[in-house]
This record gives sequence, C-alpha cells and structure tokens, in this order.
Amino acid sequence: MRESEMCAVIDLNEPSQDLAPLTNERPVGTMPFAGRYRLVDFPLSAISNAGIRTAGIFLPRSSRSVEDHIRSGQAWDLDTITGGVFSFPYVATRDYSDPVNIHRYYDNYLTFLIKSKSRYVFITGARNVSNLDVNALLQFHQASPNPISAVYRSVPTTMADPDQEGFVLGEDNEVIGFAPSHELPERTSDHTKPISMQMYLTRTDYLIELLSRVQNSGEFTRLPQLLHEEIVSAQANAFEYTGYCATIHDIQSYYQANMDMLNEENFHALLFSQRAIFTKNKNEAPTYFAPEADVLGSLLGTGGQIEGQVRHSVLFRNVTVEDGAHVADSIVMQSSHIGKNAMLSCVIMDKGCIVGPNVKLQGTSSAPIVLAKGTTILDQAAAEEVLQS
Amino acid sequence: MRESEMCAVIDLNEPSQDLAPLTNERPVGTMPFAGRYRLVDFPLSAISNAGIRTAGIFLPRSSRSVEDHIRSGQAWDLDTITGGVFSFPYVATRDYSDPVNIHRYYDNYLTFLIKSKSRYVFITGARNVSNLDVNALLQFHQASPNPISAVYRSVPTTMADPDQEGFVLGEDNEVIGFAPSHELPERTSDHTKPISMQMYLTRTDYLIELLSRVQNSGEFTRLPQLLHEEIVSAQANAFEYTGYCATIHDIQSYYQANMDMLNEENFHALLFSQRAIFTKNKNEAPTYFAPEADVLGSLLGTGGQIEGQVRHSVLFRNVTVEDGAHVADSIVMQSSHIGKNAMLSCVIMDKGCIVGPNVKLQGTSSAPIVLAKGTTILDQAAAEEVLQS
Amino acid sequence: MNTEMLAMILAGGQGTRLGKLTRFTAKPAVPFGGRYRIIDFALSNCSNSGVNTVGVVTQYQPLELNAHIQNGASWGLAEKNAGVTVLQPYASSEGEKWFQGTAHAIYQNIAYIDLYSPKYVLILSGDHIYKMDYEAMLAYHKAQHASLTVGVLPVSMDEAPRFGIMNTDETNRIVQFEEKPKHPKSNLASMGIYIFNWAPLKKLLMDSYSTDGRMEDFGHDVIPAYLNRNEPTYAYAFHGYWKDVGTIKSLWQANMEFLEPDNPLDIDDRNWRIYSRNDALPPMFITETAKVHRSMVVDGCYVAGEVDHSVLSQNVKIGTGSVIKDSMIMPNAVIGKNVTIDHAIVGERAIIGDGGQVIGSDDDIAVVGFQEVLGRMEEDK
Amino acid sequence: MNTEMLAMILAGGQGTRLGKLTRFTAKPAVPFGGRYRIIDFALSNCSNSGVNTVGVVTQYQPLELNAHIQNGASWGLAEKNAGVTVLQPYASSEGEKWFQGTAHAIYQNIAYIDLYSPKYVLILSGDHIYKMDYEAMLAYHKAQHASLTVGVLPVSMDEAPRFGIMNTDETNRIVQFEEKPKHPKSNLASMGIYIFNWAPLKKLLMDSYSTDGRMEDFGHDVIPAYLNRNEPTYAYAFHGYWKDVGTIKSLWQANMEFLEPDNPLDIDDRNWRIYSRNDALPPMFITETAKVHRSMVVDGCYVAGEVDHSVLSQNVKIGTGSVIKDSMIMPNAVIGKNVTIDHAIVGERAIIGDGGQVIGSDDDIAVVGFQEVLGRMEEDK
Repeated sequence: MRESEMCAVIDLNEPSQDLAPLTNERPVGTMPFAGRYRLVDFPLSAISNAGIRTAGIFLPRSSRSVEDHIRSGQAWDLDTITGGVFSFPYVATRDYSDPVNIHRYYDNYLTFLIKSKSRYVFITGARNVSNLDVNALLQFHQASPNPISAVYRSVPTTMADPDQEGFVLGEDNEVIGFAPSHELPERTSDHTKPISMQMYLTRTDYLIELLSRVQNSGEFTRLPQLLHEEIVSAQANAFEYTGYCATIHDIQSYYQANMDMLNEENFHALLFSQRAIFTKNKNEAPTYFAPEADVLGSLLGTGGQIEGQVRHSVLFRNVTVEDGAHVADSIVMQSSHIGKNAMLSCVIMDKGCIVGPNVKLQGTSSAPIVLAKGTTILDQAAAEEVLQS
Repeated sequence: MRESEMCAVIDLNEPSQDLAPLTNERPVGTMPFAGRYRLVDFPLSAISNAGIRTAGIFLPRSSRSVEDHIRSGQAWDLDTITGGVFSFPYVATRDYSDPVNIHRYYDNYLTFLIKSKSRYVFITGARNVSNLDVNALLQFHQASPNPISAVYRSVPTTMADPDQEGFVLGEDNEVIGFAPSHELPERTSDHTKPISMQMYLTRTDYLIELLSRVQNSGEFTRLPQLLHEEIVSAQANAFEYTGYCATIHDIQSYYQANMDMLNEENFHALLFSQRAIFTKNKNEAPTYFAPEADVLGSLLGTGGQIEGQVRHSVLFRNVTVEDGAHVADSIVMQSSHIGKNAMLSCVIMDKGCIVGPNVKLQGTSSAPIVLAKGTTILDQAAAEEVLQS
Repeated sequence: MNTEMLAMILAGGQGTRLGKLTRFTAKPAVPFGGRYRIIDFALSNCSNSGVNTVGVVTQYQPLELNAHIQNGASWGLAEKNAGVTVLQPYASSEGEKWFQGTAHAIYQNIAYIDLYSPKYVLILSGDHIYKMDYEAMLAYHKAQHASLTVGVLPVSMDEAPRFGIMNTDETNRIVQFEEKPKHPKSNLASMGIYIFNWAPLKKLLMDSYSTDGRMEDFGHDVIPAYLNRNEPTYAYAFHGYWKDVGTIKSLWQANMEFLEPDNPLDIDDRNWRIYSRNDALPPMFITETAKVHRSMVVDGCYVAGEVDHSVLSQNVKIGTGSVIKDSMIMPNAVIGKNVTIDHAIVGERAIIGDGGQVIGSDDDIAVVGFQEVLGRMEEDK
Repeated sequence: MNTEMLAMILAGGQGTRLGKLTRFTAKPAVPFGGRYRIIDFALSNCSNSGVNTVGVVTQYQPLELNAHIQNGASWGLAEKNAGVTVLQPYASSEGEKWFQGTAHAIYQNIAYIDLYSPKYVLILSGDHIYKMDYEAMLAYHKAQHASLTVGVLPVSMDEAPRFGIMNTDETNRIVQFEEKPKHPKSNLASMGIYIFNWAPLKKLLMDSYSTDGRMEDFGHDVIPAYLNRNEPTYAYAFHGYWKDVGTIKSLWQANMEFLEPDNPLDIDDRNWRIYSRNDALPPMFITETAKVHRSMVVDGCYVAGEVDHSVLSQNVKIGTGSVIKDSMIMPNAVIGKNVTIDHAIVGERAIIGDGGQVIGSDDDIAVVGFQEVLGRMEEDK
C-alpha cells in the first residue's frame, strides 16, 4: 500500500520574534507569501506531491491561523480515509521538570508515528521555503548507508548568513558536525557552504526507538535538538537540494524572498514547476485593471481593483489600489486598501490595512516599513505617528 | 440563503469529575454511547438536521478526542464551502484577572458570531442526550415575544434529581427564575417539574450586543453564567422538549442512559426517528455470531466476534466475547476483549480493555464496576486488585 | 429522503451555434468571465437559493463537464441526501434511453427525481448568465397556489418577436403562450425557467408516453397542455441581468459587458457569490513589458504584452509585443509574441504562434477553436 | 496529469442471470456479505494497490451505482488529479456512443483515459469477489517486459472446460488461448483481469475501428490479436479466494462461504480492508426473543426472530417467530412475524408479510426481487 510508505511531521514551532509585528498573531508557518500562499503550503505540497497522505502538525502557540488554513487538509489530499492531518497542541510552555509532561511530550510523537503505520517519516518545518522532491530524497535515503538523511543546500560564501547553521561533512558526504556558517570551511570547488534546511528523513521505527529511549531515560530533549544530536552521532547522509530556497527568519529575509518571486526564473522554479504548490482555495472574482491602471513587474492575486500604478510589488487577493496611487517595491496583503494618490515604496502591509489618500510611506529595501494587521493610516500625521511608534 | 439562517455554538466545557475514570482523557462530550455514538453526535446531528452548516465548538481541556471525532465535520455536513466547524481552544484555566484574557475570551465568541453571518444562534452542550428539532425551536422562538428562548423538559417529581436546575415559570410560560429541582414547585396538572436542558436560541445580533456590553464593562462572566442571568432578566420563552432525554452527570446516570437504549421505545425515539443521528463512519466487517452465540436484549456494533452469552448489554464495535463467557447488564466499549468463561455483570469496560478467562466481575446496577481505558485483567487475583484500587 | 424542491439543469445541448468552441465539450462547460464556466451561474444560484439537490442532465461530450462538477462540493452542494448528480443516458430493461427534448429528458429521469420525493421541481437551463433567487420564485409559486410558474423577462416590444412570449391576465396568470409572435401582445419572454408541482407533471409525462401524445418539449408541448387543461400557470418576472450565451456573438458580448465597472451582474457581491472549481495556480504575473487596461485577469496568467478591454482566463500566456483587444481568451491558451488579437474568442488550450493575427469585428467575432494551433512559436528558453 | 496505471472497471453488464435482483440496478451494485456491494471489492483492491484513478464503465441502470460510488471518497479515491469517474454513454459530434463489448467500451472512453496519460491500463470486472494486489501484478508485468499480462486462476482440470484457458510456455508466456476447451491443455483460467501497455492497445483499438476489423471483446478479439502479432503476453497466476458471482447460485454460495470462520477471503484483515459507503444507522438490536447463530449481522438490523447460518444486510428487520436459515437478506428488507426463509436470497427493500414462506433448496435458491412484496403485515404499532 503506497499510502503508508511515508508519513510526515511538520513542526511549526519556529523562531518568530524577528518577524514581528507580522508574527504577532501567527507563526512563521502561516505568513502570507508570493501573492497567494502561506509558507506552510510548501511543505504540505511537497508531501502531497510525494503521495504522503498522513501528516502530523505540531502546532505553535498561535494555532488559530494554522487550523483555519489547513482545515481538513483537503487542498493537499490529506483528508483521505487512509490518512489524515493530525494536529498536536502547543506544548512548549509546559513545565518540563514535571515527569508527566516529559512523558506526554514524547507520547504525542510516538502516538502519531505508531498510528501512521508508515515505513519512513519525513520531518520538516515551514520557514525554509523550497520545492523539495521528497520521493527523490526517499530514493537517496534508501540507497545510502546511514539510518537518517538530512537536507542541505549549498550557499555561496558571499551570500551565507553568518549565523545560519551548516553541516560539517565527512569524506563520504556524511554529517559529522554542525557549525554556524561563518565557522564552516568553504568548499573550494564552488565557493559554497552546506547550510542545513532542517529537513530529515528516517525510518519510522528508527525514530520511534530513538524517542522511546529518550522517554525512558527521564531526561528531556526536544525533538529538533534530538535530531540535531542524532544526525551527527548517526552520521546522517547529506542530501543536497538544488532548487530555489529562502530561509525566512527576519523582516529583511521575508521581504527579499517575496521580491525574489518577481524574478521569472525563481517564480518558475518555486511556483510553476512539475510539483504544483497547493493552497486553500478561495472563490474570488477576476482582478480588474481599470483604464488608468499601470502595472509592471508584479504579482497579483484575484479579486483586486487596480486603478493606480504598481511597480515591482506583490499584491495578494482583494487589494484595491485607487486612482493616482503609486505602489513600488512593496508587499500588500489580502484586503488592504490604498487610497487616491497615496505613495508607497518598500512597504509591507499586513492583512486589512488601509492607507488613506495622499499618504506617503517610504521605506528602503534593507529596512522596509511594516504595517501590522489592520493598521489604518488616514493622513500623513497618522503616518508619522505610526512610523515613530 | 438558508444556510445562514442559524449557526450553533456547542460548548463542551461540562462538569466531568463524577464520570472518572471514563473522563480521564475525554470530556463528557466524547463519551461513547449506545454502541455506536459519542454524546456530541446528538447536538451535532440536531444542528445538521436543522440545516445549520456553521458551528463553533468550544473545546474542553482534553480536546484531542473531540478533534479526532469531529475532524472536518463532514459526517454532519459541516464541511461545506458556505459553513464549517470552527474550534476554539480551551481557555478555562487562564488568568481572568488579566484584562487581556477577559477581552480575548469574549473575542472568541464575537469573532465566530460575526463571521457566521447568521440571524439566529443555537447554543447547547452535549451532556443532555436528546433528539431536538431545532427548527421547531426556531419557529417557536419566532412566534414568541421575548428575545431569547430556553429549552426544558418536564420531569416527574419522583424521577427528578434534586440538584438538577429547573425553571421558575411565569404565567405566560416565561422563565422568571432558576432553582434546584427540590426547591421548585410541582406542576399539579402532571406532577412534573420543568428542568433546564441548557439549550438556548436567540438572535445572533442580540447575543453579540450582550457579549460586547459585558466585554466593555471589564467585568468577567463566563457565557454559561451570562446566559443563566440573561434568560431570567429577559424572561426567556420556555420551550418544552418532550422526547427522550437523559442528563449524563455521573457514572450512574451514564450507565442508566445506556441501559435505557435497550428499551425499544427509547431506542426508536432517540436513534431511529425522522431525525437521524450521524456519527463518524468506520469501515468494519459485519459482526459474527458463532454457532454457540447466545445474545438477547442487546445492542451491538459491527466488527464483533460473539461466541458466548450476552444479556441486556451494550457492546460497541470490535468487541470479542469468547466461548463460555457471560456478559450481562454491561457496557463494553470498542475493541475490548472478554476471555473464555469470564463472567461479567453490571460492568462498564472502557475502550481496549481485556478480561482474561474465568475472571468474574460482578457490579450492581446502582454501582457498576468501571474499568478504565486499556485495563487488562488476566486473572481473578488481578481483578481483586483492580477492584480494591 | 425528502427534498422540498429539486433542480434539474438541462445541460444536454451540443451548442452547435457555438461552433468550434463546443466541438469537444458541452455548452455549459464553456468558460466565461475569466474564472467561470457557464453552468457555474445556475449551480451557484441553486446553492445561494438553498436548493441543494441538483440533477444535471447531459448527453453530449460530458467529460469536461463531469470533471468540472465532480461531487458539487465547489458550490457547497455535496451534502448527505442531497448533492449534484450528473445524469446521462442509460439502458434499462425497457431499452436504451436517449433524451429527445427538454420534457423528455425529465421523463427519462423520473426515477432519479423520485429518489428525493420533491414537492416541487425547478427546471433550469445550463447556458444562461444571471443571478436569480429561486427561493423567492418558489415563495411566489406557493403564494399563487400555482401548478406551474414560468420565469419571464420583460423585454422591449421590438425584441419580443424573437422570444416565446407569455400573455398574462392582471393576476399574472398565463392565459396564452406564443412562440416568436409576429405581433406580440406582451413583452414577457420565457427564460426557460419553470417551477412545477412534481406530482401533476410526473403524471402528465407518464400519461403522455403511455399514449401517443408524447410530450418532448416544455415550450412546445407541456406549457400548451397546462394552459389547455386550465392548470394554474403563472408568470414570475425577473428584473436583473440575464443573458443567453448560446451564440458566438452573445457569448462575446456577455464577456464584454462583464468588463463594465457598473455591470448589473455585480460579480463582486459577496452575498450572492458565483462559485467555481478552483485549480492550484500561482498568482498572475504581469511583467515589465506588459500593459493591462480595462481588463479582467486571473490566477495563473502570465502577461508580457498589451491587454486592452479583454478577459483573460486561468493560465493564459501573452507574449511580448502582442496586443489583445476586445477579446476573450479561454483557459490555458498560449499567445506567442507580436500577435494581434482583436474582437475574438480564443478557445481553451489554443496556441497562437508568434506574429499571428486573429482579427474580427463587431459583426463577425473571430474564433479560434479548442486546442486549435495557429502558426508556430519561435524557439525560446 | 500523469498516472502510472489507471484502472477501468467494466461494470456495464445487465446481469440478466441474476434475474429479479438486477431488474432496477446494475450487477456491480448488488449487495454482498451484509456490508458490501460487489464493486466494493474491485474498488478497495484498487485503493489498497495504490491505483487511485479509476473509470467505472456502465450503461445499465446506473442510478444506484452512482449513488453508491459518489466521488470515490469512501474508498480513499477522491484525490486531486485522480479519483473515480463513472463513464456512461454520451453523444459526440460523431454520434451517439453505446458500448458494444468489453474492448469497445475501452475504445469509446479513450478520451477519458488520455486525460491521465497512463503508461499502463488495468482492466477489471466489477462482479468478482476477491482480494488482489494489482501493484504486485504490475511489478510482474514490468519484470516480464510484457505488453499484456492476463490474471489467471489455476482451477482443477475438471472445471477448466468452463473457462477461457491460457496455455503458457515455461516462462509463463501465453502461447494459446482457448475459450471453454473440451480438452484443456492447461488449468489457467482467465479472470478477465488485464494489464495493458496503453499506447499499443490504444493503437490497436483505433486501427481496428478505422477499418472493418472491429475489436469488440478482449477475450474474443484482442487477446487472439495480441497472440497473432506475437506481442509479449504473459499469465500472472492468482492464488487467493476468487468468485464470480454472476448467477443466483454462485451469489448465494459466495455469501454462505463468507460465513465460514476460516473463509480465505479474510474480510477482517486490517491490512487489506474492503471499504464501502457508510450510512448513518443505529447499532444492531437483538431483542429478548431472538436467536442468532453462525450468522453475520450489521448496523441497523432489528432481530426478534431466529437467524441461523445467514447474512443480514443493513437495516433488515426480522419479526418474532420467524426463522431465517441458509439465506442472504439484502438491505432494507422487512421480514414479518412467523416467516420461514430457507435457502433464499431476499432482495433490497423486499417485504415478506407475516406467516410467509420462501423456501428453496441447494439446487434451486429461492429469490424475492428488489422491492417485491409477498403477503402483508398484520397491524402492529
């Protein structure tokens, strides 16, 4: 039965403090992306495209947006009778000096893994936006000697974030250690460093045994940390992902990843490949371009009303750009409204923001202005106030 | 649009301490009932049969069993594009001296009610097992003068639990007060007392206004208490439900309600009426009655294997009764196993219990023996141990 | 099962007047307005009106229609004891059953309708663009104690000779039906929308097929029979936007009207949404070389050329230097570079090679058929 | 879309040999084993084998079959770009399309199959009771580099003259096909299960219909043509429980075998579940006056009489004093009081009035048809 060949664990407990205010009411995993998606659509689509029908979602503190988005999992074929989405409540703030809580922590994972009746488990987060072929990873794993495989990408030394964690690789391309990027040796052949994508594949029974062992030891180590230790001690097979990838860890990286999608090559690699990206469906009317609309180099969702000028921007669904408004190098999320003759440049507007007529907001690409969800700025005085707060 | 005529709120935060150990890992709402159902199937089916497609489920502390059971809501047509199940996390243990938490408490309800775009809202719990015609309640409400309606049933004075709460009714059958049953005057016409079923119907905008008012006052009153006060101050129209009803509040009432279903009249009234009771579907094989099977006066789920004697009992799915075993006046939940020549009388076995060969367990109808989920009793010595603990 | 009113959508027509656009698909599956197929309007009206049991009667090239409708969940119509059922011809022990006309199609599907024991049956056509509340029409039908209510559209007296015209008395009771009258007495045109009390209609159809008086068509046979027998038959006037898109010209016109900002169809009205099947497509990409004005564009489009007063459907690609004007481009069409398209409808999956020209006029809309290929693309990475 | 192997279930047969049981329903929709309909076995085998695109070809009384299958979700077959499609006759611009035989039914649905561009097509029959892993058969097909693999069942040499027999060489390659040979050379009976490489089969069918050599039937036309042309054609032997339930006798027998505790069908095996549509029904109620032995009973049953060595389907009612023996009772049948039923099949929704007798024998199974009413019930609250 192919359905139970693999299951997946998506852990949405990822660092989000540097993404505030966009992550005030959502985890990194449900941040809107590229005019239509949420970040979690990428791992969900990857597993769906690999034929995986059983997924465990480990919920973060603000779980409402995750549940609203995933619902029954239908958009990713995760609602079949042989599979399903199983969500596990947020547990990070429990008191883990209490042995009962320690026991429960592992029980959540163990229950899911045992019920999945799968041979392999794929473990991922959502902040590494990519379009991974999980079946290729499985084939690689099956042909490799060690019990766990870990995914990395090669980042040119000049582009590597010095704090991102990378692999120290052994002679047979096995993981022998971890180090922050700036401490890693450059691979001389192509001047890159192998950066971890925090995605793993292993046999389900192997992970069950690992978790049971830790559970019985009475010690407490969270799964990400556990895997971290395990891939070194088990000398994980290192699988290189070569497609587009961005790690969303702060406002700047989020902004840049969206802007990356305005490059046709990136757009096609991530969103228009053989492996489609699925998302929750919405019935919206087509976007209307008025006689005076002037849009260039941009991505737009449906349901929009465009009367003004849009340059090099990402607009989500139901966005209105009124007559005479200029929007450049910006990200405008769902149901936001930009008034007549407003001028926006390098701005990130969260859902449902309103910018009034003639308001000017000018950020920079290295420090875009961020408007939190539902912000209303009716005039320039209000704008100054918001910017100073 | 009929879909948005009504929405429903199902609040699963109901007292469960007297139902331990059956409620150790589940709320009252997901207690198995009558060989096939969970208690929450009754309110869910009532709203589904009334054409309601939008429901808010307020989750109790142990929410896993609720989410596993309801999933997308498909079994109750609550997964359509125009509606859905919206679940709200458990909040009862938050610190409500904190104004932020107070605000959020009401926001949960308000968000749901506003999003529902409904004209009316039906509010219920799950512990009053019944088969209510919610459309009849709506028609009654529309024809009644006061802004809220409350459901009661007439319980013969001799059968009324003295602590259950009833209505003090005015001349026009409006609610003018609350009192525990033993303090209520008997209605001389039929020697009954009007007992509250904790089900209400009101205009959605009315409830929104009520909740907003309290939210803005800064005081904190939970919704059940709020409704409690409101139906007196607004002199709620009292709607009488006349079908089968049982309030599940302790082991004895739970046991009795299951035994009630072995009476054909109750069985038909609750489970075989015009308004079908829907539940999560399971693919099980037929139940096999072996040559020596001897079953009388019992309800059985599918997937069973019956070789022994069963009398006046309720067996859920996948139950095995081995050769020579006797099961009488008992409730045996899913996947339990009763060994050769075991003798059970007045026993409640939770899911996945095993009783070994020749073991005797003899409870009484007023004090049934309860085996917690997964209990294994291999011999009589183990039985004594379990009974004494 | 018991359903108050069940809808039957007659989606059987081959739509020969739509020519190349329906060679491989049924007319109701023809795309409209960028995001929709024609039948979405009838299905969404049903959903919004609380009519949740719908039979779709079809016998012509049903593959795409079936794939579009699936189980009806896209329109909120996949409930227990309800839902959308596609009804095709089948064989019974009495022989093979093809549909010979609108009333005959109902006659052949009596067994389906009786599964739900409806009190009323709503008959709809699958090829009209409009938003209508059938629940209000049913309320009217009940209030009049009608046996049959016919949806009618007031048209100008000039246009009336092109329609089936209902002549009514002062109570809206229909006293006469005239098919395309030269000298119309009224301006109430039949929309082909009927609410019947099911029991008498079923009896009439069964009686007619057990004798020689076979009732094949509602307009031609059934309505005259109802009037003859003095059955209470009323007209229910509809006043909103309504368009029969049965010809190339009217389909093109309806798409152009759809572009008007104050189009009375009001597609954006969130209280009466038009639902459709949703595909997994990326957002629209408008490149640095594009110009888009007075147009509707949807998911999956890639626009590098100029689009003026046109409708682009899902997954349409427009190459650089191309100009699309006063046209409707259907899903998955690929337009190469330096193409000119004017007053045209381009069918699904059509390919227009570089430099191609597809030019029609107000009186003669140019059409590129389903999967038709004109010219060829230059090599391009 | 791209599917490695697509399944086509040929469910078209009227099943005339099942007589009164199929007067209003297609054979694959006939109930079996209390909880199932015959087609559940083929659909569940597909689901368990990872074959998730399935076309069900039918033209006879499809209403119940359609209502049963819906969108295939009950079998886990409702995925995007996959799923179950019921394929009925339709009209194209070339005319009306009825299915004239097994191969002709595939020919008429080439457009459907090509939607998924499969490499392999699995042909199944909708009226067999068995559990089979088609994925293992495909692996065999690939390993042999076959163009066609035929599922075969080793039967006893006595039985062989009743079947289509495949004569093979030592590599399992089929060298000869004999329909019901008087003197069989082998005991490998065709199960009517085929894996074809789609491209050559499509070409063969299209060529045959563009000339006079129309290939209507797989056994009669296609397999001989494959052998003639020396296409690599292999036999794949199946060794589990397999039953064709095409006659009243064999349907009854299969139900009786289903009651055997060590029945090799192993319906309880959780690694190869047989799925079916689930209705909302209460648990079974066994009253104080019942006796139930050696029997299968399911949800919704109400048993007040004696049931011995019988299968009761969903929602069956057995009144007090009645005795049901060696019989199969189909869904929603109502058996009154003091009825005797022995060696019988009682059809769906049949009603047997009080005191009725339906008695057959091993050689002549008694049958009460779909919705048939025998006798009448006493007044009873």
